Amino acid sequence: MLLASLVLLPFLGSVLAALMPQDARNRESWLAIGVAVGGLAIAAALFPQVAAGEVVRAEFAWLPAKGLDFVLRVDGLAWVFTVLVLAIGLLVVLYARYYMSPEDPVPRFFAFLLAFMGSMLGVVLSGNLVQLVVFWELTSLTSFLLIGYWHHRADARRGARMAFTVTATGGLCLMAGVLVLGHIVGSYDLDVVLAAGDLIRGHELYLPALVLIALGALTKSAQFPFHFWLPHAMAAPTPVSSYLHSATMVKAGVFLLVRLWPALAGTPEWTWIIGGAGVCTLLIGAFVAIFQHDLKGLLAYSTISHLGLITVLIGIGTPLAIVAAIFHILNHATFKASLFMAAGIIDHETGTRDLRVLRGLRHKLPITATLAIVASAAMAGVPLLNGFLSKEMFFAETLQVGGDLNWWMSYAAVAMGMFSVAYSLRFISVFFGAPAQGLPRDPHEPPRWMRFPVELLVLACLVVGVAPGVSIEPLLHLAVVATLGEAAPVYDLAVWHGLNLPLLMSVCALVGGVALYVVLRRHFDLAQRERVPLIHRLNGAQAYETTMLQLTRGAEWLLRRVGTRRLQPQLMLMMVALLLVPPLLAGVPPAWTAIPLQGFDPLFAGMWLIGAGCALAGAWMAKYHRLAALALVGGTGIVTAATFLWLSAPDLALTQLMVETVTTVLILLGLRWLPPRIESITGSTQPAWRVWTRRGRDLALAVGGGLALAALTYAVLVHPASDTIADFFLLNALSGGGGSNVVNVLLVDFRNFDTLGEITVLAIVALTVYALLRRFRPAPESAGIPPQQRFEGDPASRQNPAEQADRGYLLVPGIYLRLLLPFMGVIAVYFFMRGHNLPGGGFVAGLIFAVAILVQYMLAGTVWVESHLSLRPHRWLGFGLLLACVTGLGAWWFEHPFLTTHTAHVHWPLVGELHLPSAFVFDLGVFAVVVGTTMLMLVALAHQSLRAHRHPGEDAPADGQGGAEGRRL
Amino acid sequence: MSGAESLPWWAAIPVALLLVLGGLITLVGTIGLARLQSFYQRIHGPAITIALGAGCILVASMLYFTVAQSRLVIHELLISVFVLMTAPVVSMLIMRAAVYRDLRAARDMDPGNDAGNS
Amino acid sequence: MRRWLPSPLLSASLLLMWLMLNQTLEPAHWLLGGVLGVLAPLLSRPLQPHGHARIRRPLALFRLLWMAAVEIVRSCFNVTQIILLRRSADVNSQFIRVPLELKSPHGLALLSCLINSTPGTVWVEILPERHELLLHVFDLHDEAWWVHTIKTRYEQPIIEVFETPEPGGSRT
Amino acid sequence: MTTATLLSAASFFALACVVLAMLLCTLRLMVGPSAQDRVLALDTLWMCVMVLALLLGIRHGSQIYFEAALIIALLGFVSTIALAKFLMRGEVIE
Amino acid sequence: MTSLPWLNHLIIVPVLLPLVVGALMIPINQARHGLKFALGLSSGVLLWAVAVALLVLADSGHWPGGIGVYLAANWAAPFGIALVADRLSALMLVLAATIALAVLVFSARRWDRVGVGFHPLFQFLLMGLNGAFLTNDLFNLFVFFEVMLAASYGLVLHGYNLRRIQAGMQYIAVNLVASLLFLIGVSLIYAASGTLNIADLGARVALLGAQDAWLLQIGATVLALAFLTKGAMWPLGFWLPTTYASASAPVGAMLVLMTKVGVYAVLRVWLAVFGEGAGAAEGFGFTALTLGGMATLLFGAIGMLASQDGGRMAGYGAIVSSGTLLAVVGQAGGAVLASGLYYLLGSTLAMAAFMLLIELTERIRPPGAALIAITMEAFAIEDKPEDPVGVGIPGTLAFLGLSFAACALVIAGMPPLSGFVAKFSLFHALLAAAPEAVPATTWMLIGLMILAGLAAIIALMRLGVRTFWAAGAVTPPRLQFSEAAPVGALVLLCVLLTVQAGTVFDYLGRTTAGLLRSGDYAARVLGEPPVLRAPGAEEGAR
Amino acid sequence: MELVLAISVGVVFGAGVWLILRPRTFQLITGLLLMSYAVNLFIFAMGRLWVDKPPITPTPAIDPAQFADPLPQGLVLTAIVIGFATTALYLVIMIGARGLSGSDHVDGEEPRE
Ligand code: NA
Ligand code: NA
Repeated sequence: MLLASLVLLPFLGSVLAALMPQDARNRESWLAIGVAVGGLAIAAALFPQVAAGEVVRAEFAWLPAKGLDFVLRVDGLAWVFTVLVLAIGLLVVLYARYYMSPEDPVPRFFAFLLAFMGSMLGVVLSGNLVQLVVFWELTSLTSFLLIGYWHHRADARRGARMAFTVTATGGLCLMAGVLVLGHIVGSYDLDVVLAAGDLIRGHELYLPALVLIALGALTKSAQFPFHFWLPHAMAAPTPVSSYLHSATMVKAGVFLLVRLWPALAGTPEWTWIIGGAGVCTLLIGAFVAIFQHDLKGLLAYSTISHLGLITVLIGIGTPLAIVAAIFHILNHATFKASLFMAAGIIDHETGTRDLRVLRGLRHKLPITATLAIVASAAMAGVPLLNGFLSKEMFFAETLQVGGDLNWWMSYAAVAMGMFSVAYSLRFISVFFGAPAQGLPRDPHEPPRWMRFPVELLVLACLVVGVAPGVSIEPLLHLAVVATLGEAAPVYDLAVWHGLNLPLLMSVCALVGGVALYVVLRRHFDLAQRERVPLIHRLNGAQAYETTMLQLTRGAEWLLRRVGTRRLQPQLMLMMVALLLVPPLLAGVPPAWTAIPLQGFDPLFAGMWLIGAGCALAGAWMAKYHRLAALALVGGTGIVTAATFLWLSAPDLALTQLMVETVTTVLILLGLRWLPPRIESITGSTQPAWRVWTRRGRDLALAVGGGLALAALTYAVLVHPASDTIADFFLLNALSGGGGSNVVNVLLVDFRNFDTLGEITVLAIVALTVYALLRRFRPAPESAGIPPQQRFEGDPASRQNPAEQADRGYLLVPGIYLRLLLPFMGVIAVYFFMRGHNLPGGGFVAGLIFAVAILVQYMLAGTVWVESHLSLRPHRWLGFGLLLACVTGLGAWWFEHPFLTTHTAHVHWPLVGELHLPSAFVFDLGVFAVVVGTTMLMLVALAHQSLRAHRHPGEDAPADGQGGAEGRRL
Repeated sequence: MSGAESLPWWAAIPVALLLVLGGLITLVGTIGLARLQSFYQRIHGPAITIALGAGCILVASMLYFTVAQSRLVIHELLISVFVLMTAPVVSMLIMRAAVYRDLRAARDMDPGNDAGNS
Repeated sequence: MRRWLPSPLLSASLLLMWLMLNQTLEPAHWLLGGVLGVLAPLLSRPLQPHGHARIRRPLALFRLLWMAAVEIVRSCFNVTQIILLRRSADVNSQFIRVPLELKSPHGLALLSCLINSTPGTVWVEILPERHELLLHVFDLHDEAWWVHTIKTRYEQPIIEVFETPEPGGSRT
Repeated sequence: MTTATLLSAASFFALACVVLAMLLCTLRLMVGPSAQDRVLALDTLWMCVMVLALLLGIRHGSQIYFEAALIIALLGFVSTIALAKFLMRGEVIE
Repeated sequence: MTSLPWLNHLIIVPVLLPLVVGALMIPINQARHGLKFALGLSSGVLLWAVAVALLVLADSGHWPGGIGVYLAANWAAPFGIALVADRLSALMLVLAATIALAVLVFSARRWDRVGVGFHPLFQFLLMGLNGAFLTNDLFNLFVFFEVMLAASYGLVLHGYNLRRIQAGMQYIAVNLVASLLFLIGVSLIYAASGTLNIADLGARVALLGAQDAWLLQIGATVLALAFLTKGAMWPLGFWLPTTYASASAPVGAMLVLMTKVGVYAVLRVWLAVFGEGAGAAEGFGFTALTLGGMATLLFGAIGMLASQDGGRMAGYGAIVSSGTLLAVVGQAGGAVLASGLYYLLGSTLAMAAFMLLIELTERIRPPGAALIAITMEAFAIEDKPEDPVGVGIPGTLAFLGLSFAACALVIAGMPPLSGFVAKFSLFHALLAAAPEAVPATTWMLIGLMILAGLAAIIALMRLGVRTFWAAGAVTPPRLQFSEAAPVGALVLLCVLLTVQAGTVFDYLGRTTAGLLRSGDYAARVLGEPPVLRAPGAEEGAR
Repeated sequence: MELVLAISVGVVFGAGVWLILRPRTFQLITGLLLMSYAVNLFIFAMGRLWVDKPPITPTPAIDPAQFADPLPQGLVLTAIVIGFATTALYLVIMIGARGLSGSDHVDGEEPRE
């Protein structure tokens, strides 16, 4: 529980901080300090156990099935890092209290900072590798938010994105690596993994795992070639730089390598990958640092270099090297954090961080100058400071690399030492010389408590540097034993080991570094150089930006190749898929050759000569001769209906005929709003060969699709049916469903649930069409009155529709059409009533009824009909659906499932016995929905004419009717 | 192709004759539709089909079912009535559409001259 | 009576149709057909501005229909002959105008049915200015004969059927 | 020869005539040349299918086919007058 | 059995309730938004309660095998249409109801009045979704697909402008063709097997002759093409990003759910038909599904990288999640499937929240642009809406940013939210499925998923930085509580899903175990007896 | 008969496929109509072909083998209705898009080439 609260505390603090008001700078700091102190207290409480060599674990079940429990685990190494995180965190918080401007919205800052602290503790304390990855990515995320804290600045946004992209990508690699590791070991538990080193190193997946984990660690620790994000992260407020980007987060990578040392290290691959990256980083970082003009930039590159140093040590991988690595992690955290804070003070006080401007600050900032110089000396590896000790251990280790004859590692180390002396000198040069003029702000010593963290850290550098054995030795020992276990070496943290090769190397580095600095300054214009000599082309940031840009561009390019926004290619692909995928998966039919040729009916064939001819001709005409195409397609429709009739499906024939009629009227109503396409104005600029290629391809697809469907149809038709559920329907329609027309019984009884859905579709489409037409804006070419109606030669052009029907050319047809109305109505009733036993039913009846009304619309026009008849299709729709539902629900009353049919047997005098199945009422609902739908759609379409129409002779009342249409519908 | 029940000869022969006649008349009507030169001639073809071709078949049907089912089957009359009620409307409207389309086309070709309808 | 049964003839036709459709004479269907025969005209009345036809001389009507039927068969034979045997260009197809006195819409409707059902003639429209019927004739020999025939053999009987004044009532 | 064969032959002949008639209609439907030609052809096609339905009824001695013919007789003209009105007036419902 | 236990009626309520409520709304005057909203919300709340009840019933052992069967119209399966509420369908119902509730609340402010008919269409959409989740009959599935699609056509076009209608044309055309494929597939399956019932099909498949088996496989493949068009598998899903980008926010959120229906249908049909006990056909098409899923995943990742605006990015995100799920279904392992379902839950919730969020974040713009946008929306409104600009609530930007980040994390599969848990458990299960030698496709799949996550990170970060951080563009948007609350609730659900991962996985484990025992499933569905109609009445058992 | 119907289904379907690959909305809607015919016939054919055997069973005691398969007929009926509805919908969208965009291209805008 104690452990859990250690991790939870910062997150809790983060939430609290986020909820505080904008100007609560003091309260925020106190909260953060409280969290850090609290954490330290918990750490202190844990110390006895840890010091005793115990591994304290706390487990919480989360996802046991996946080997994913929430495990916290603290051993020496974790404890030391915990203290590091919390202690530096405490100082940074204190520093930030003074660094942040009163106008800054600090709640966000402290919330993010505390969240980072929690995440970092999570990384350090995770006892489960997956959980470690979680916290790992959380540190990336919080780092992103903190770098982007001043997000109105472009460099902050850019730096944040860059850092996050690189580290999160690394995190993904780490996750993959952890997965592989877990796969090898069979567990993600850290203790299990650490104990399985030999198994891992011997496994065939060792190299992938190593590479993936290394990618994670190296990106996080800003190792070459992923180092470039760190300098750009300096756009963050300085407390963030000092905390995340020097002391803690960037150490997560090397921490991980140290942590996994027992499991992964000890192979040539390890040395080459880790060590190689480290060497490059250490040299490049140190070299580039010399040529920076930004104080923080210089520190950032030096951080990179020092991280490279640590990485090299880990790569070397000997127990002593690991000791040196851990030691240097601690040392670097101390002096670099203080240096960043000093740089922050300079920035804060002078308003600039530009090395080309800053001079002579020791006059105005004497104390800060002293502190910074001492810290720089530690960074340069000057004796009696902590940096010297770990660096000398490093020199000693490099000598071991490659045996006695191989010195390259040592040369590299000395070169790095020289560079670090040079950039340290460059850093402290701001304090010397004549005081700078024209600084943005007049510098003063910072507030007492802002300097306090620096003082404390520099003191630590001194104490460790002078008396390592007393100060750091116990801590280091704790960590080393926890990491190396039995392999822990004997080592001696003393300032003086006598005259030896490492000492010589240190001296060389110091002297060479000073000389290098002087030479560069005197002869190479170090103070004003625009770019880094030799390797300025090696610009990771540029590469990153280019990569990101290319990634987007490439993705766009690729997307155009493998995707489309146009409809035709999509439909084409669907057809291609239809043609290719089924045979690819299912193969060729097993009985292909055995398919017999069946009987041939010349009359039926003649009929389909018509149907197919109409279809082909319709396809040919559809572009320019829409009406002809419509008529031709209608021809196919009639033949289809006739086919249904011929082949024992009278219900289908009736339905098809009615639908055919309604569809024709519907499309004609729509065609009125689609201006004609004139053959002569095809402005296609495409070359002919492309047009023909496309047509050829489409033709091939059409032929292929047709052939495929024909073949399938034939294959089924000549193949005897297997045992189907159809027999049940035939046998039970009359006895169970109470009707002899099995198709209708299917629709209103056996599968009435389908029918319910189907009428819902109708209602939905009607509503949608209505909604669409409410906002319909016709094409300008078709918005006016059609030319036919403007033709003065036609007497009807001077009459409104009602007059045409009353005394115009429609007088005579009108007599018939009006007389037919009651007949059509009765026929609709007839088809409705007989449906259950003979072809017919609610659907056909509904269509007949709707068409009967429609004919009246065609005859006398919308205005006249609606002034004489109020139809309210919405009510028909709603009523029909509800009726169908209520009928179905009636079954609940009889404790039966929804839509179970019941038949009431009523005996009426004179009439006789009446069977009233509930399916009948259900069918009535179908009828109502069909009428409502058809009327709503067609009438809504017809109403569009009223918008444009103002007939010359049309009078005011008619207009009033036109305005009222919306209400009535 | 079974189903046609056995009818006595006295009924079968007229039914067969009516069927053949109806089929032929239907065919003649559409031959007119296909063969004649102008639309105004072609429109006269289907009138035969509708009036007499269908009529023969309807009579044949009535006769056939009345004899075959030994009861009066005359609901085919309804079809005749409906056809007679709707056919005039159809030909009137198609004819009038053709006339005014042609008039309009003539006006568009030769403005100033009001072509008469004869 | 008039209110609930605006057109007994129509109602009777509907009942007849119902019985024919169901091919039955069961009492239940008489009842149902009767109800429908009453309801359908009532419900469709708002859309019937011309009201329903009153046939004043049923006998004259039957005579007319019989004559028309004979004429249809005769014309059918003629037209068939022309279609099968004559070259299209030789056929003298013409529009003709027939001045009409018949005003009753129902009468005009009947006339149109007879003319259109007769192969060889198609009704185009009634030209509003002079109340002339525009007619298309498939094979025209003599325009005056046509005008005369239509006026005497068709128009006069129809006027007789529909426009004979009835004492005490006026046409709707 | 029985009456059944006679009727079968007669109905086959009539069906053949009707199918041929339909073919001729289709020819006109495809060729045009004017829109009214197509409308006329389509209407005639409907009528032919009506006759076809009646003939099938006779051929199979079944009344099942009657309703299809009835529907065509009563409502087959609707799409034709819609087309005709469209040609004449530029819209179906004014 | 002479009467149906009343609890069983609950199974059909998710279909029936929205139908009745939608039907009731049709005749109501368009101006009465309040009434319609109240009706819709009541329906939503009730639906949610019913869905949860079904989940509890399915999981509590109330029904044998955790499978509740409802015989619509009281005809025994496979003759009648059987609805099946098992753990999976109950889970999907809960998911649908949850998102629907959020969307409904979200749209209360103004979306329901930019056109007519929003509320009834929304109810019908729910009916279609729920029906598709519940039905066990292939043709009934078609009908419910059509109900769902028809409603979605209306909703996609809701309050249409040029962009929306262009997208709508594409969406509708593609889906109409897909529906034709659906019909071809279903009818072929019927021709081959003589049944439409999915469970019955599974029971029959092993007994089919060679020719019938071939026809069945062809039919199933064509059917799958239809499902996968709706589920947006590459190269059938190009309609999706365009549609997402142009649909209004609430509709977009519902579309997220609809893509999942395609995947769900594949899962249901394939496991029942080609799962264990399918004889020679066992495992048919699974590999193709994996490969297709991987191609889809890759395509979605590329699309995310290439997209600049939120709607389109969300669309490609949905494609990524579809691809992942399809690949997972293709793996057909129990543990893999459970992880896949977990992924489905998280990604659906997050994507829905993201769709809503995008609309809100689009208000973070220079005032001019926002004003123009609002005016343009208002211009198209005929019913004179109330002023869409409300009173800002404090911290709106923080709220939006936080929600955005949370959605982005889930979508990209980054720690610590459910997306990561899902991905990790998927990887774990995939690797664990092959303890000896992991096949190359598995490695490829894992690699692709990681890459897709990376692409998502990059794309979403770019979008987020532009939206929330771009200099000078940030004006605190005005936000209604009714708009913020649904987004917040969905995000919180993602968090809850993470925290309660153990519980959820337990449930999913039981779910997949049931799914993989297709024999038990068939026995349960086909064995459900109808209620006796009347004493002595003839009953239709085969 | 079987062969004729199979070929017919193929021809109509092929004509529909050709049309849905065309660029104009009217072509697309015509293609969808034709494809629906073909698919409806296809579904219908899945119950095999029967002449003069409509699934109307006047008495309960029957031989199911003497009747056409009613199930595909029921399915076709539903498919016809749904097809009708969706055609209507696409039609309205088609004219709506034409009005808004000034183009009858299926993408709602003329291709930029
Ligand atoms: Na060496
Ligand atoms: Na139906």
